[in-house]
Amino acid sequence: MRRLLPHPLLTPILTVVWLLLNNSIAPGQIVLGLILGWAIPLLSIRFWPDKVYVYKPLTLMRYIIVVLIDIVVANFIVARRILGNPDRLKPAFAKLPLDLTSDLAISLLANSITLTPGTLSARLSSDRKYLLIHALNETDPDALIVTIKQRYERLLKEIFEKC
Amino acid sequence: MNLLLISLTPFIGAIFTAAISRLGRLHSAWAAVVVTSLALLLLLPLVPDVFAGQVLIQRFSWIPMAGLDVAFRLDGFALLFALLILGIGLLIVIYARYYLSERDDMGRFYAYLLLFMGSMLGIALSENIIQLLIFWEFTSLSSFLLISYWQHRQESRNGARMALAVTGAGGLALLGGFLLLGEIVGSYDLSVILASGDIIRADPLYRPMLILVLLGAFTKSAQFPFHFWLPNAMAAPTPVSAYLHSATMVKAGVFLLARLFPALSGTPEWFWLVSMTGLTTLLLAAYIALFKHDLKGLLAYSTISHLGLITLLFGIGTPLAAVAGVFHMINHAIFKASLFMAAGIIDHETGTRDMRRLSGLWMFMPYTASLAMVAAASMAGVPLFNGFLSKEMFFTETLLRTDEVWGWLLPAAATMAGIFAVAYSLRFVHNVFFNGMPVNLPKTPHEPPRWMKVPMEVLVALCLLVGIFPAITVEPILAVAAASVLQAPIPEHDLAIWHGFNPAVWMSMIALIGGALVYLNRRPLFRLHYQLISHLEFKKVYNYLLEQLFRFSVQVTKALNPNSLQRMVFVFIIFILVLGVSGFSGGEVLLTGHRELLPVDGVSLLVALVLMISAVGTVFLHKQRFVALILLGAVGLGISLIFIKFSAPDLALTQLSVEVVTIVLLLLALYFLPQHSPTESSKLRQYRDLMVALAVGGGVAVLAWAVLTRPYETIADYFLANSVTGGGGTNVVNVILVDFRGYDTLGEITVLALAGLGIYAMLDHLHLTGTSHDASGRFWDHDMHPVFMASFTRLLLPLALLVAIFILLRGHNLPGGGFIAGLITAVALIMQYLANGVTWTQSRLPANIHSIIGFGLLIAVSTGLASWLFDHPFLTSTFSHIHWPLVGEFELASAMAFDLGVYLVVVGATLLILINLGLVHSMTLLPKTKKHSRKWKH
Amino acid sequence: MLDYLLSFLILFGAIFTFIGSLGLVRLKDFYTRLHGPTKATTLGVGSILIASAIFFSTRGTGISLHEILITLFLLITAPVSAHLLAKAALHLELNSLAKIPTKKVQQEGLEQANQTEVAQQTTEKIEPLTSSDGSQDQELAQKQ
Amino acid sequence: MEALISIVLGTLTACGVYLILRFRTFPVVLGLTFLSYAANLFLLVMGRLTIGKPPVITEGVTDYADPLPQALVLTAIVIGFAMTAFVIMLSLKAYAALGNDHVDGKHKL
Amino acid sequence: MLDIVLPIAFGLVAVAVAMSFWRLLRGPSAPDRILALDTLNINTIALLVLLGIHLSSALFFEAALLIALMGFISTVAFCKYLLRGDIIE
Amino acid sequence: MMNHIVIAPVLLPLLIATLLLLIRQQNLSFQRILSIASVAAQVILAAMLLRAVSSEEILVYAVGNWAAPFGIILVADRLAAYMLMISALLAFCALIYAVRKSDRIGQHFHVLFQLQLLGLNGAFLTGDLFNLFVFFEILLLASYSLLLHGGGRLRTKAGLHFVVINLVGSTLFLFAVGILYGTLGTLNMADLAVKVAASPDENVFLVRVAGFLLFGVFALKAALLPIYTWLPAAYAHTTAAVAALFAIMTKVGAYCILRVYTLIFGEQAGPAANLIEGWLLPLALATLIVGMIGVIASTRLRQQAAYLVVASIGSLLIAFGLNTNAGIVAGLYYLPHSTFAAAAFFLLADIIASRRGKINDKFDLGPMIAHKRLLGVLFFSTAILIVGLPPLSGFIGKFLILQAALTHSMLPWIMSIILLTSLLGLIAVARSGSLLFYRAQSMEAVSHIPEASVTVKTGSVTVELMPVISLLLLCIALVIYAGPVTEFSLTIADQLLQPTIYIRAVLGDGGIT
Ligand code: NA
Ligand code: NA
Repeated sequence: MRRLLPHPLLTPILTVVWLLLNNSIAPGQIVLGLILGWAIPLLSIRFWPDKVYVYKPLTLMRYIIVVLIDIVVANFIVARRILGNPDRLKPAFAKLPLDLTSDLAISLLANSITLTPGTLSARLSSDRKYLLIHALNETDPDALIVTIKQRYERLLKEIFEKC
Repeated sequence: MNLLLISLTPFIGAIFTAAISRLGRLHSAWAAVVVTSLALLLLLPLVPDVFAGQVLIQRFSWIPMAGLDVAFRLDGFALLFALLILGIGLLIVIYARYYLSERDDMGRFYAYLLLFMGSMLGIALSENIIQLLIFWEFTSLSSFLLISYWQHRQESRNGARMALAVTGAGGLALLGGFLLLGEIVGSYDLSVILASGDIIRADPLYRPMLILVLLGAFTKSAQFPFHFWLPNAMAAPTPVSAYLHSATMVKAGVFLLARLFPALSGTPEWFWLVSMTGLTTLLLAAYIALFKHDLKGLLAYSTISHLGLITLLFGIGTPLAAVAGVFHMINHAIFKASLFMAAGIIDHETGTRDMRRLSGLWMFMPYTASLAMVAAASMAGVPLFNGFLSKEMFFTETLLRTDEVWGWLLPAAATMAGIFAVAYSLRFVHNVFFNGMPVNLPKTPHEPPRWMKVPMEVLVALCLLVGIFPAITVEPILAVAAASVLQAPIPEHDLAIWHGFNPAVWMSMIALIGGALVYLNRRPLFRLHYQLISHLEFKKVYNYLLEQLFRFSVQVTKALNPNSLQRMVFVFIIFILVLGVSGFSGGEVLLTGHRELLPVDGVSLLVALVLMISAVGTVFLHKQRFVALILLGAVGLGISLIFIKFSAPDLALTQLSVEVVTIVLLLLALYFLPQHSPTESSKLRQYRDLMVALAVGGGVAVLAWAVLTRPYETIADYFLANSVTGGGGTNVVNVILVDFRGYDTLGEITVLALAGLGIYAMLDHLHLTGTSHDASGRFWDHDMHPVFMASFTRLLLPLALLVAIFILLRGHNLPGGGFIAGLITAVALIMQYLANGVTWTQSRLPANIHSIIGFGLLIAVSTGLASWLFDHPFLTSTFSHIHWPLVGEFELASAMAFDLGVYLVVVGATLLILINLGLVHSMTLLPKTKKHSRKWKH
Repeated sequence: MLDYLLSFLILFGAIFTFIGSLGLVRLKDFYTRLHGPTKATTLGVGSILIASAIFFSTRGTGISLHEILITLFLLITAPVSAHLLAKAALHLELNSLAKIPTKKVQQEGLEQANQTEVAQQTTEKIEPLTSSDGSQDQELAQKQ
Repeated sequence: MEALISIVLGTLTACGVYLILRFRTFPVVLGLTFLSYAANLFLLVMGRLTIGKPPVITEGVTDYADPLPQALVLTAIVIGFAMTAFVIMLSLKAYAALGNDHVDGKHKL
Repeated sequence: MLDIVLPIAFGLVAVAVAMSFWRLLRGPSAPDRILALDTLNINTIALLVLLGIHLSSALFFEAALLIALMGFISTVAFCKYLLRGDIIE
Repeated sequence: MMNHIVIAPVLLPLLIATLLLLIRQQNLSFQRILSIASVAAQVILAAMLLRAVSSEEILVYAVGNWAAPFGIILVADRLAAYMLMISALLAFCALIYAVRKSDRIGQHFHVLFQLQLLGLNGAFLTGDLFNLFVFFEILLLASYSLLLHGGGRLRTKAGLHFVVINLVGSTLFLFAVGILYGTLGTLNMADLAVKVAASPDENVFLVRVAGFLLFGVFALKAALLPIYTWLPAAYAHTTAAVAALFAIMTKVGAYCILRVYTLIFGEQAGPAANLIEGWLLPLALATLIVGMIGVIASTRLRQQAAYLVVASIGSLLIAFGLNTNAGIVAGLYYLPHSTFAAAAFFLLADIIASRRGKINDKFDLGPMIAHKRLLGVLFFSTAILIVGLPPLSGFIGKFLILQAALTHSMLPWIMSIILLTSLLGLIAVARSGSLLFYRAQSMEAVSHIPEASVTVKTGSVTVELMPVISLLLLCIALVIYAGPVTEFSLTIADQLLQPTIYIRAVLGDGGIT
């Protein structure tokens, strides 16, 4: 099975992307999309060393929506900061101890942090236990850490890691 | 009649002789005898015809349009010369067999000698003057080989090269002269030329032609001031000197004067140039000959002097003088050859040629001495010997112009030369054979072997026979020879020993007595000579000039080609500028055309400014290489935007992809290269470069403006009209690429493939060691492959591949195509390299990238070749719309297969380049290959 | 109505694109500047892309959703770029308004690996920045 | 617009020319890249400036940009890329072989 | 409405381009310039999409997509160079 | 019936190169056989083409079945066929030599070699100016790689210079093509010829500028003064087989000059007629002079050979620069001669150098060369050949050039320069020959020179010499068949000087206005 369909999740994603690319849901394109969605993972199987498991797909959806909303909010906050007096900014670094272990989960967390309000994941410690975060305007880094762990990390752990 | 065969015999014989020498060294001597005799035998049957007054001509067509035929001619003069060449040649061949020592390579010697003989024969027998010139130059070459026969001796090598240079130069001048002569006459045939004397003399080209021809003749015949090579050629083995430097080769010059006498003579130019050169040479050489201590040196200068005499005779230009000239050629050949043989015997038997050491040889070799004395007497012009006869004719001819103001000069000079001739002949005889005992000779001399003397005996006998019985011995051949030289009946003349007491006899007597007196008083003369004149050596001048030539050449070459790229580029750019500017001349220059212009919008202005400022910024910051690269990225982006703005989406896509790969490659290179450029150019230099750059940039701007502002007609409408119907695609650019001009594209992917393969080949075995820290000394970050990057780029790979396929498939109808798709694929893989490194990525790619390129090319070519099956030209495309249930209608075009080939080559080539660069560094991870460590100090 | 929606989206996007770049000009250190573009431009360009999708989908030639791909793509890549830039900046020890916590990390006596990393960095920092001196470079290279 | 493009072309060329006259391989490579940009752009605009009319045959549209220069430039870009890649690698090879990155292998400083 | 908004949008994005470019020139650090170039890329995408709407042409989509892809890769490559020197080790 | 033979010289090397690429893992001897067979087949193809064009007028092949001026047209006229033959023969000899050793010292030699031929053949056959650019790039990139084949310090440096200057040249080519297209709206050379002749006054200067810029490109390829300086180092430092093959490279530039400035900017080009008259001849004369001065100044045999190539380009372009029937004939005779002679000289230099230990081809006192006699004879013959002494083809070529110049107004200059440089060449070559062969010492005598005391090659020389002898035989054939060769050259010249024949063949009667 794995040899024939190495990434069951990737095939539909690629098919959808194909249809998006072509701006078409013609039957021909769907067939072609499915073929490509099947063939490309097969061809690039060697570039995927480990399999990705999604334990809770619904939580993933929730997570995505949360992040998207945060992005919009973040933009307004950042915009205000930029338009405001730059001298009043109080940027800070904060260290986030990680509970996540999988590469993908950590990467997604880092991504989300960067995409959302005034924060930026700057460095991952080489043992992958700490994430250094830069905040645009943060007086209380500890509170920030707590928020992130609550809002994102918990969800990601549920989605990607068997508890 | 086969003159070709006669001429070729020695050449074929030379090869035969060289080959046979493997069987034994003496075999080649006999072979040479056989060859020479064979040529003589072939010639003899023709003699009666010639004596009957016929001119035999044999002609083969060669290069008709250039007027070059292989054409041979046998008339009296040619016959005389041929007989001399072969006759004396035969004697020399025999003589040399005994002269050469055990160590000498006889095969080589005889091969060269026969080569020379053939060349000389060719000169004598040529009807076509260009053919004559070919043989002429060949005599120079074969004489080079003969003079340098003893290669280990420096004087041989130098003498040979000098002879080659001087006679070669003459040959080249002669080529020029003959070309002009041919141009004047309209033919290179001697027969025509000899009949066109009046036309030639009247032509405006006569003067340059004459000078060039005479240069040829004078250099070959060692006339002043080109005489100096001949004494230096004496480094050759003596048989060679006897043959080349007395009897034959040096005669080629005077032969030419005689041959062209009817065509060229009879003008003041001829008279003054030829006679004055001859006179100077005659006198000067006779004088120098007296003071030479080297036996062969004396003979060499004597030869020069006698050649001057012959030249003078032809310069005087009367028919009788010409007859005398021909006669003296014969006589000189005979006595001088025998004298050289004598010198050779002496050298051979005593081991030296220095007359200060040679004395009293009469006691050791009386027989040889007697022979030599006869020949010397002939040289001195003593009555009863052949030399006397022609010399007396000469004296007679010098007296023709005594009624003119300077008319007495000629006989006086002739007599003076005669005095010196007698003196040096006396010296030769007295100094060598008498005058006390020899000094410190390397060998004890004795008579030479029998057959070494025979050739000399024959020649000396001829001296006497001709001298005493001229009418029956030499008159017949002289008559036909002179007649063909003059191209007219020969004038009344009488070859007798005694003509009564005429002025010539008095001149001879003065010469004989004067010569004896000079010789007797030689000591003060020698002293005077060595104090005043001896340092005036032409050889030194020649060597000095040669040295200056080499020095000058080295300087010029160094100055012109200093191995500097900037110089090269600078010169090229200036050249282009000059060319470009000169294009503006010669016609109306209308810089601004009549086309309606487009307005500038703000965004375009902004993009243009960004682009230009980035470009200028790159130049300003080029020493900070990394920053320059970032700015280059902005330039690339700007270019892409311009492409988009001006309706070229395909180009924008290509540019964007190419830009990234280029930047990746530059970054890779920058890692190994220094991070900064040092300041090396002076302010002045920078200013100069700036000016040049502005000039070129301005030129480009002006040209662009001129073109952009004028309307034009183009073939483009055809492509727009036929793209869909003929090429089956709506993206005209792509249809042009894969169909209308698919052949270009085939070439283009070949270029890309070549780049991949070339880089692969170039980087083979190249090892570069990277740095452990950056330019400011900071160690590199430890995190080789940041996790986020790795995980996301992995996700991006299938997406990018999908996009690539999308671009590939739609290319025919919408912007895209094989190139862009290939580059996107390559970039997607580069992303993997960036995120995961070479080793990781490499192990996941197909092992043989070369085959990907190969397959790509194969697919592209096969697509093109498939059209042959339908009897269409290469790359003829076809397409059709296929209806497939469920999927619907879609198009299949052969061009798409072609595009697939393109795609594969692009992917393959790009990867091959990267992989190699990756390997260059990864090699260094292995400790054993860590040979070339990076040099730090710059 | 559609016209208003489009106009709003376009204007909104343009303003955010503008603000993102404004951050580049106004903010005082690299780390704060990094916040502007990565966020503002994603939303800015995102809005414009959505506007484009709506614009082309409502022109009767079929739906046009491929703009979503670009948005998606930017959402994936922008944080990676930002992360790498921040990492590079930290590596180069660019001046920061906020305290760079390397020393703090040291004081807290964190895990061994991290400590050595930091230690390494400080030793490097001590080395004077005289890379032109060849001998010293060679020494460094050997040490490495 | 024509004048603007002409100035852009002139600037790119001038930058390229200045850089190829430098002493080190790296700026020379940059200069060649600039020249290549200039040549490509020049070739493109020889089909005259046309805004918003890509040569993709569309129903109802009759006016297109000249497609031929575009095809030529595409070829030229790819060839230029191949050449640039080659010269970059060659500069590395020269650096390894000559011991420094001076274009003439000189050891100046 | 769109006719009024589009020029304003073009203007705003153009100023954004100018500001990003200013940072690109100004630096002062290499990451600043890389960031500026990255922003310039994203501004360009906005510009292209606006142009697409302005000209009612879908032909700019691929270019925008490619700028996103290529811009990302060049940013990554530049950063990797600063971090590691050898970008594909 | 299609005459696919016109495109065969392009497709064959490309297919063979592809095949070689695909069988890369196979053993070398198989690759060699394939490569040699390909070149042999190219000789045959060239012969067939030569035969075809001597009877028929001009063969035209429309690639992709698109008519001129829209598609790309291959044109096999007499000149093209002649050039194909010369390059195929040369390539055969060079390849045979390479097969001995130098194809092993680097990667992909045979692929690159075939692609080099592809580039050459394509350039000779194309009738499209932009396609000429493409094939220029192919042959250049192949030549870059071949030049660098094997590596080494000086070779790499020379290669860098060669590559950079040629890249500048390629850019220039694009600019020139651009101006022509922008002004005339076409790329087909026949069509360009028609349009140049008909261009309105106000456009003439643009056409002229483009024509001059193209001349700059071709002058660079041909190594004409003032941009010959890339050649000496490049040719002197590459492997012998490659240098031998490169003897044809400069001729590509000469070919293009001949083609473009007779067809597009020739007598019938109206306001741009005889565009480079007044440029070519003086530059060629100057090239001959500096080339020969370089020959004198050379300190190594291979360097001397390289400068002889420069000088020969001077002579060749003097002939073409005369811009007459006779001049072109002379040039066309001189062209194969100088190509073969230079190749033979390079190969021989390599053979001699390999027998002189570390002294190599330096003009220094060296050890006695093994097979001195045979090598000496060959050196002597090659030297005569290349310096232009009778009776070999060099002399005939020079003679024809001088003869053609007789009616030219610059005759005094031409004649004195050709004759004087011949003398310089003679002096220089005599000096080197004397030094290499005559001054050579026995091993004992040079034992004190450390460089000479290294073991030198003494093994059999016959196989190695086969290509050299073949090249010399080709030159001798040029002497013997000088009549037919010049006759054929005359028909080439006739064809070139009447561009309407070419134009009609490509564009049909419609092309003639
Ligand atoms: Na004596
Ligand atoms: Na077709």
